[in-house]
Amino acid sequence: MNLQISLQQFQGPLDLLLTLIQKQELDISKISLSQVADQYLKFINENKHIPFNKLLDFLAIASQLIILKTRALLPYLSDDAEEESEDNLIIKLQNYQLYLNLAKKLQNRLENQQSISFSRLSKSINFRLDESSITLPLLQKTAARLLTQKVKPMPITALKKIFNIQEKLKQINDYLKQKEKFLFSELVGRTSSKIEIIISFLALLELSKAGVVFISQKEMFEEITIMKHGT
Amino acid sequence: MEHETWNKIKSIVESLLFAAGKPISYNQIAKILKIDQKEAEQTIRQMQKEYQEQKRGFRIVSNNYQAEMTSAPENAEMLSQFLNYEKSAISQAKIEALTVLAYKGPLTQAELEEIRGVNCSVILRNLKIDDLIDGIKQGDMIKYQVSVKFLKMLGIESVEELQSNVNCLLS
Amino acid sequence: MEHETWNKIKSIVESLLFAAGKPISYNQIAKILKIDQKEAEQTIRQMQKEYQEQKRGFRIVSNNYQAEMTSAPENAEMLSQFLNYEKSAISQAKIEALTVLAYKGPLTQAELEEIRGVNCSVILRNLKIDDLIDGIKQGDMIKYQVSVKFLKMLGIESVEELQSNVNCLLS
Repeated sequence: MNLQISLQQFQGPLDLLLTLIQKQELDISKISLSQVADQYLKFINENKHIPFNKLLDFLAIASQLIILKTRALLPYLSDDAEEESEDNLIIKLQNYQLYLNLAKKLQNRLENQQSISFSRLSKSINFRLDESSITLPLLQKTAARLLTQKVKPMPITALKKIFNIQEKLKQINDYLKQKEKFLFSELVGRTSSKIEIIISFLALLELSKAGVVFISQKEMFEEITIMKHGT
Repeated sequence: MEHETWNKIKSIVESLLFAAGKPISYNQIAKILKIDQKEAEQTIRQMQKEYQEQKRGFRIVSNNYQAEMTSAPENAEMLSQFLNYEKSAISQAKIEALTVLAYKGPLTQAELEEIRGVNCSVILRNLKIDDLIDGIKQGDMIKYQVSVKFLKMLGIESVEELQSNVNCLLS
Repeated sequence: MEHETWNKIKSIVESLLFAAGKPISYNQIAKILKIDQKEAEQTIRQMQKEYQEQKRGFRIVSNNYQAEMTSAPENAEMLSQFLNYEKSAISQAKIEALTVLAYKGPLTQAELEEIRGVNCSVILRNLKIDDLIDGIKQGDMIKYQVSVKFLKMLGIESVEELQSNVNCLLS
């Protein structure tokens, strides 16, 4: 499905999610969220130039969607905390939708209504500064107060390529060409990024669903073995 | 309060609001009249009611412990012509943030971000520069709420007028 | 005149006189309300009487077929207190704006607002009237800088002198 959308159209991740859900004429629910999760991730993938501060907001929701989708695929992976966070996301979206409707109403009112209260158009009051009150020490003190707040530099390095699910899928495919059987730990290698591990896992689930691989795990928390289907 | 005193206070507050031509804080009114802030607020509420009942040509818009005397919204059409008023458009993002603040405010930046799901530092700064919101210090925190200027654009006298309609809908 | 109509007319005249902030002619009022000048004058006379009787905080001063709304003279002393508050608030804001322009200037209005976090159109206008800043055209933009008069008040010769002074302080 071609989304034909760009970041500029959206106020943020909630706006994007709502739009995706509404496009499919769905209600806001866990099911609809897991249905649009792929499109959401694809959107982030395709918009390489999301400014860093916005990217963080989009990623925060993305990680929730990934977990939600994982659980939809594997319903027995149940966790109360996660379920609560899913419920929260749904409430957040419902509220957000309500605010959007209210915003539309306010916008209409501002544009069309005839009721405006006007201020008195008096000449603004002006006082000349007392010349003796302006001194160099006062200026320096004021400058120190106003001009020294430094802006913290943003850590732009970390989150650059984490989000490429397609890339992960390709990587696993390449892996499968060389080996018919390998361990999940081999796949994630030395990465310590939780999101990357989740993405790898999600990519695996996708491949499993598509019948490309077969996944097995002997016990909980044991190593996961991935096998090419048919071996 | 004695009737005589009340009339005197009302007259002074009226003069102050009239002369200011912009919002004045309850605190400032209280200081000038040597009454307490609560009394200043009550006086203003009372005057708001009176102006409405008497269908006067002016009203008082109040918010964030501030009040401004304005023209009556029902006369806007005549006044727009007289003042050559042109509506200025507000961007979608700004409207969205203003809506959340108007219905749910005052909110901290973090609370607003939780609802909107995006970082709001830039938009809050810009709304502040536009005079469309006020930042109110509460302890260490700053809470944001729509300004008197925004209410004037809607022709309403207080946020309560908006909030009473929809509060039950928002969880 | 019917009671209803009279109330409506009074409300609009009140709005007009309030919002105008300066004298308006009876003729202008008559035109806006589509009544004749005589009626406009009568309305204003009536309102003058009402304001006095009700001891309101404002009055209508009329002269040469013009009317202007003013604050009630008996509250002048209280108003002068308000103006004192205003004076210190304005001085504070002016010193802040001048400081930013002195050390960071020349700046556009938007750049100054970004640093101060508040709308600066009024203050820039007033500082220009005071001759404490200059506006320099750069392409489409106007950049503001402290004036020679301001430097003289500080007893220094150039902005560079000022800026070198404080650069070590800021970095």
